[in-house]
Amino acid sequence: MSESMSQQNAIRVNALRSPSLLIGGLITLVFITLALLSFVWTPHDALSVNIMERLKPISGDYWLGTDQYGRDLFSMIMLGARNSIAVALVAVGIGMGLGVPIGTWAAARGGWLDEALMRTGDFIFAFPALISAIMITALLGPGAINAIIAIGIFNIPVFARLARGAALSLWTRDFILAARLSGKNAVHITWEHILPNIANLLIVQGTIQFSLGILAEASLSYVGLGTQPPMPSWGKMLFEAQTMMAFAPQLAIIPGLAIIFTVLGLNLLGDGLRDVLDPKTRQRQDGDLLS
Amino acid sequence: AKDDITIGVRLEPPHLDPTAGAAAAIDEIVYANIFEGLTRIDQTGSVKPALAESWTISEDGKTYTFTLRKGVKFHDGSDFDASDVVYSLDRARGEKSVNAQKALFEPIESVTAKNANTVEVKLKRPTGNMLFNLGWGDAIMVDPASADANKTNPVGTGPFKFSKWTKGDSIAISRNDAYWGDPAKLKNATFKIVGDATAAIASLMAEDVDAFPQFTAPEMLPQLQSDPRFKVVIGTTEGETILSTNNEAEHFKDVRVRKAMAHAINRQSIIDGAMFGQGTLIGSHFAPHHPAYKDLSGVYNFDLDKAKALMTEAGLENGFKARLHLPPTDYAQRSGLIIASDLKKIDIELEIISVDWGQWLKQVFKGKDFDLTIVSHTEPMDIGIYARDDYYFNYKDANFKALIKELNATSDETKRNELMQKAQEKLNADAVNGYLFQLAKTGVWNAKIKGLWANSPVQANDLTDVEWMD
Amino acid sequence: MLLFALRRFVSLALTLLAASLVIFAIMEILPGDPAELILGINAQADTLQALRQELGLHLPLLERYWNWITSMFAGDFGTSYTYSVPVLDLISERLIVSFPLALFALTLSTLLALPLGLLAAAFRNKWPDWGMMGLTQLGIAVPNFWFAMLLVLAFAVTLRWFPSGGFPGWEAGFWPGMKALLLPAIALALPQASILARIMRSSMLDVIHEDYMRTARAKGLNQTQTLLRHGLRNALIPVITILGLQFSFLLAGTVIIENVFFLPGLGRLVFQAITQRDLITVKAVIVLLVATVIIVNFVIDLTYAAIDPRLRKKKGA
Amino acid sequence: MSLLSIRSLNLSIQNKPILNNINLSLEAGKCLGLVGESGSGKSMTALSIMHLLPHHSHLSGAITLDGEELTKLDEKQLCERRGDQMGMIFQEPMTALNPLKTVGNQIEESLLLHRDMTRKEAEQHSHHLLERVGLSPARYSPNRYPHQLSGGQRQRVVIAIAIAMRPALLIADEPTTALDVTTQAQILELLKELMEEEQSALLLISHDLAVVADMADHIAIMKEGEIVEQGPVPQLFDTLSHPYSQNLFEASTHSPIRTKPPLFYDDAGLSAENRILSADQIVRDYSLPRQFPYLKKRHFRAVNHLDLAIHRGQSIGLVGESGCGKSTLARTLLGLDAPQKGSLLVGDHNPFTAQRDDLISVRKDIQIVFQDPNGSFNPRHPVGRSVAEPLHLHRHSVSAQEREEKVAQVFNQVGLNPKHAHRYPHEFSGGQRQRLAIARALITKPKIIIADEPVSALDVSIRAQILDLLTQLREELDLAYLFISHDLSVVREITDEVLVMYQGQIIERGKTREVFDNPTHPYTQSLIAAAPNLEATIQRRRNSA
Ligand SMILES: Nc1ncnc2c1ncn2[C@@H]1O[C@H](COP(=O)(O)OP(=O)(O)OP(=O)(O)O)[C@@H](O)[C@H]1O
Ligand SMILES: Nc1ncnc2c1ncn2[C@@H]1O[C@H](COP(=O)(O)OP(=O)(O)OP(=O)(O)O)[C@@H](O)[C@H]1O
Ligand SMILES: [Mg+2]
Ligand SMILES: [Mg+2]
Ligand code: NI
Repeated sequence: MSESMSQQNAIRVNALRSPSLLIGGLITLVFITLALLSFVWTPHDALSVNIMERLKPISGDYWLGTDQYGRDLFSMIMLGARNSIAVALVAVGIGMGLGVPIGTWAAARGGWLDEALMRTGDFIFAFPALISAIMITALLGPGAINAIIAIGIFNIPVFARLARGAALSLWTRDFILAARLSGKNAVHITWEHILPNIANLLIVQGTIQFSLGILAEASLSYVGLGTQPPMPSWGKMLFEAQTMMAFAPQLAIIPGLAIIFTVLGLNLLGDGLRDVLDPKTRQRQDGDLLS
Repeated sequence: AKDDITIGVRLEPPHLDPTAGAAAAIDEIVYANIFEGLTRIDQTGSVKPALAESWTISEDGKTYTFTLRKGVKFHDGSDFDASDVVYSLDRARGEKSVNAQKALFEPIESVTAKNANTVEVKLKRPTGNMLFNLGWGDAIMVDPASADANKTNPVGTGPFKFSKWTKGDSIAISRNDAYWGDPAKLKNATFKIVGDATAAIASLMAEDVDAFPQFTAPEMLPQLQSDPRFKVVIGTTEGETILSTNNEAEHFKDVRVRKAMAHAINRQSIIDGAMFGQGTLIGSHFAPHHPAYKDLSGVYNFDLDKAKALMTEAGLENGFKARLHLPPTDYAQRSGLIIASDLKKIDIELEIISVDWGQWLKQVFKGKDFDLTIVSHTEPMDIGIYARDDYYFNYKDANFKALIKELNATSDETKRNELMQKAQEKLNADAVNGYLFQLAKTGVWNAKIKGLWANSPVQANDLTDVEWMD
Repeated sequence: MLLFALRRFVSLALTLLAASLVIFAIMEILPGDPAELILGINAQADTLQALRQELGLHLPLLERYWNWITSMFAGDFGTSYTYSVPVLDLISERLIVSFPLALFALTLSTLLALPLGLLAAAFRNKWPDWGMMGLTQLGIAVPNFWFAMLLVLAFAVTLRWFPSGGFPGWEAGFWPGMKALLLPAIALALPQASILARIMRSSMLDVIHEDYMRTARAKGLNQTQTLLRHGLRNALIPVITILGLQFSFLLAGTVIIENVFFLPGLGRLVFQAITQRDLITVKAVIVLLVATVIIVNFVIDLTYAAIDPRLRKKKGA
Repeated sequence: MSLLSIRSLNLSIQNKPILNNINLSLEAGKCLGLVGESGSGKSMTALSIMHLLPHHSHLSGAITLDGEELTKLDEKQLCERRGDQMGMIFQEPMTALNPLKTVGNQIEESLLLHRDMTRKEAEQHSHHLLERVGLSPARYSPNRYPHQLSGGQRQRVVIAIAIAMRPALLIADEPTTALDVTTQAQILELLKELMEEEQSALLLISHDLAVVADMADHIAIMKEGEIVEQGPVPQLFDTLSHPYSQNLFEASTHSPIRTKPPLFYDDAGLSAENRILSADQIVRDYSLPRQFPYLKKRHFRAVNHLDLAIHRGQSIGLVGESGCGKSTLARTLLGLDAPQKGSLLVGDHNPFTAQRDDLISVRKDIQIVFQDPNGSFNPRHPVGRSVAEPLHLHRHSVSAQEREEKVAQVFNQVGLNPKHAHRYPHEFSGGQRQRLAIARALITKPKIIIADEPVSALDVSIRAQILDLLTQLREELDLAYLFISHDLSVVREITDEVLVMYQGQIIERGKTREVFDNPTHPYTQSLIAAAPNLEATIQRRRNSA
């Protein structure tokens, strides 16, 4: 028991040493907390319009001031966090949930199936993502659900490729051969041997896709195809604020910073996870030839 | 002085032939600049002679005789005469016509050329609006030889000639030195397409664009007003911005519900919040600057108690859910947000559905599959739409139809005004739609520019009298 | 080689055909009737019917697809519903904005990213590295439309160094054109450059640990010589892959950036065309974009071969 | 005065001591052999001389080359010395060359760097160098890229680079470990020639005592960063005093003791019912990655029309150079990779067409010990779980408790503590991991074990232990072995019968002794001749001394 404990301890110590993991994790945690908190509490009702109170500066009552409709900006940021995070999370979920099985299946089966699945992935990649998202939302109508679908579809080949590549190299490893010799079938092997060994990669890629998802949702909302009013979304807030840059720059700067911080946090988290989970990069630190 | 100008417009026209499309963007560029009609509508909305020097109307109001201006030439050098008028009007009302306002020409029975400068137009019935209608962009005069190419190379009789269209960016026109009237003061004009409000602000501030006759970011107006470089001109438009209501939808059938909504919506706060104070309260489907206008804006004051009482009366004290379809315009999106918040206070929960114009037309306008929507009806003098059975409001009131029928048969001005006021009252009383505000024409341009229209009775940017002052 | 080109061409055509089918299908189920959009809300039924005939919208589905595909092969992309001009003209007018923009952004990001990545790798764990890593993290996190807004505010509105948007056309001269494209290109290039710089750095770090780098040092080359003569080319291989992938993102990015800067480019064309239901234009543009991505990836394949002899065909080995 | 002298050299990397008080000296024209097991600090000693140490290393002591103190020079001066006065041949010929530059180019580079030469002259000179190392430019164009050369040829290019400036000191770090024995012999011959002609001093690093014994005038034995013993050859071998060096010496020539008599293919006792495995004319092709997508697929034939039968109790060796198809054959025999042609029977069933139940019974009888002990365990599973994995075949009849017991039993059999079953693979040493692999193979009590290079990744002392273990298990359990190796001395010690494989085919088969003493096929002859043999070499050196 003590040995596996020591391995966990090593990871824990490493985690503490990795500033990007700490900072990234902290930022992500803050935004997730804000998003979750918004379900039960926001300082004001983020949806209620109150023209008398519009464009109020930062104050004790309105922590970040109010927007042009008199809505509390801080409450909107909280609600926006919920929407942004939900869209990105579900989109990544779709990508992982479908992409990973497809990728591992392709790797296990090989042959024409592999080829066909991967060509389909390439094919989807050939469509510039945002344009296809615009098409999809034009097709299904704008809205958070459709934004999720649009973003999610593009996550599928990303994860499928990653899972397939990693799984393929694992399939030639001797321990997989040993498992095959033990009479285990492909599903069994994938579950027992492949998935645990590619989990790191997937988690790291997951954080990257997550941050890309937040940006994509912002872009879609920015062109009016994402989250629908009256629900606020960071991208939408940015869009509405930009004509007021000259006299109310905070309306554009605050959601902009929220996006930047969240994406930054997630990227840092991903970087940190990579360092902590991947023993190779840990070693890399000492083996420089140059400098 | 400077003799060229860059004018910002919001939408790029799909093409440049006003007789083959509804898009206001076409008229905004070519009308009165490149193309002219028999009559024209001036800044104040009154009818003035244009290619027709003068006209007479028969007693029964069914025969119009136009005397044409002499020596008028199209930009390609061909002469303008009565045969062009016959061609233009026949083309607009003919079987193969793709004119978006074909209905305007429906009363016409025949068009005949009496001689080279005289045209006689016979009507099926007296139509009081005829002269005004002939001033629309859809009724401009074209030459048979060049008519088919007008979409890409418009040839008209106006003070400006078409010179270049950089698709997606700009359309350039230049002075027609052979113009029959006073020549234009500007040598060149460029209409630059700046769709995005932010981009409009930026281009104005950076002085890349000299004028935005219709500036769509009202929030910036105070800022611009205080900037000595610019002149901000608030005028009127023909755009009644209304909360269109499906009068056959469940709940909205009930006039009490519609009235309750009228009381629950704080329209001043919409003007303040969505339009930053720009706009005029209205109480019916009629433009305030029109002589026949009757101010009914105070009838439904903002009164939540009354609204709730009306809801209770209708048996809906617990409220209900409904959909609000919003087309992709700033005014609709912004007003929608406030209305949704307002109606929530009388427990009407609105689900906001943003649609693009294509979906709006298909689902709302044609399919009539909607509860509420917000749109600005910019056609001038269009109260008659409420008499149309197939119109998307689903307002099928026999009394109102009779009123409009009578109006159409009347050409006497005072009688007409009276009827029109009655029509306004009727719509107001039935609270057919939520009448929010008359869209303001918020023009912003360089303080040195003179001669741009302050109001827009028709969609046009007439540059004939525009000049730079030093 | 001929066989190779032929096969590649066939597969290219097949992919495009599949893409065209998907695009056509999506366009068909898009709600909205182009004829109505053209004629507006007061149009009458017979007028609409006349226009539909004119546009060929009354034909059965398959026939329409067939007509579309065959005429496209003949170089005829149809006539735009809304602009009433040949789609090909429309596209080529836009292409001379979008293509230089994408190229400009790509060049900019490459020129920026490669030296930065190299520098960061060479100074690993020193301040240039930290600085670059921080900046690129930011670069990736900043939404490009927001960055574009800031650029306009700073350089067009306040400083007035560059136009706030729009495109004067190349006939106005090369420099005015470039000036109009600079800010959009920067906004587009920023996230790309950030990603690229990071890839360059990590790829360079991988390469630094290769044995042949030590061999080079053992010959007596100093660090800089080793990096440039032996490291750079090897490090470029993964960078090029990313470059190919980025192209597709760049094209997508232009949609938004062209909107912010009201540039008359392809991205805005397709965006406008979708909302105006100018389906024939939408179809053509998307086919074109997809084709570009596929062709770019093909070019990337060839570039690999140029850089990496291991991928070239063996000659008498 | 000696050419190179190292005095009390200490090295630490990130405060971890790596080298401790190293003292060495080397005369011009002589060869110093540096031996010691993996990780003992041989390469670090060499890199200290070149001053190409990893980041964060701290070096102290004195290194003089030709009277010049290297530790006092700055980087620029060092760059001038490197390649010019001291050249180095690196451990891995496969990766030591830049894949994107032609070999000619890479040789010219150092000429252009140190001499005032035109490109033309450098090119001529590089042609001359290639000629020297046996790669005549007429036959092997200098415009080739490294991937177009074989491992041995690449190593020659690396040598050409190292000797381009006729350095006074040539350091060769394991110049032959990655090469097969015949190529190894050629490279060593080449180095000898160069020393003679140029009067360069050679620092030869290897963990193979036999190689060094053949080449060196002087040997230093390293262990854990220290030199434990050094002296001239052949005298050193008679006076080995340090226990570690004695151990090293013995392990290199270790032979396990067998009690059971050998069992040969022509024994009457071998009948058809004893046959466990038979292959008939099997062919295995690998499809190579396409050079371009959409280009025709290419194939590589790794096993070419091969026949084979194994009976109960036999111990068969399979030898052949690296890459001749041994592992591929093993995988095919196990029924993991389907052969493209030919038929295969395990027991009475063809593993690729058999019913599920039959297949399970077949699998119980045949197990494998993989070539690479690192890769054969899932790093995320405790080793106990991995070792128990073949019991999946018995999952309906073995309870969880029985499983535990069986695991404990095999752990004991291979000499490991059953308490360590919950540890993870990385917590074991290479030798222990190899034992775990054997434990896994034993757990189903198979009739035959295919052992694929079970000792090639291990250093000599651990290798000896594993060989003993395998022999002992065979005695106890009456197992049949197919023992795969390219190391002839190992095969010679523990098998009864041997198959020689060459380019996917078996070219010679016979009783081990007979084949080794009397190879008939020319390839077998060259193989056996080239194989280094420590005792024979020492004998030869003694005679010539
Ligand atoms: N870059 C490095 N950073 C830290 N320690 C290192 C580094 N490289 C090698 N070492 C350590 O230095 C010690 C000596 O390594 P060295 O490479 O000299 O061994 P070697 O005798 O050459 O072994 P082999 O026969 O495997 O090549 C080993 O313990 C190794 O772990
Ligand atoms: N997956 C593969 N794809 C293509 N070629 C392969 C593959 N695996 C092995 N080969 C090739 O097949 C040949 C035989 O390989 P194999 O692993 O059987 O050799 P081996 O005799 O076991 O060598 P070693 O002694 O190095 O283990 C080699 O030339 C190798 O390059
Ligand atoms: Mg070594
Ligand atoms: Mg092998
Ligand atoms: Ni360092």
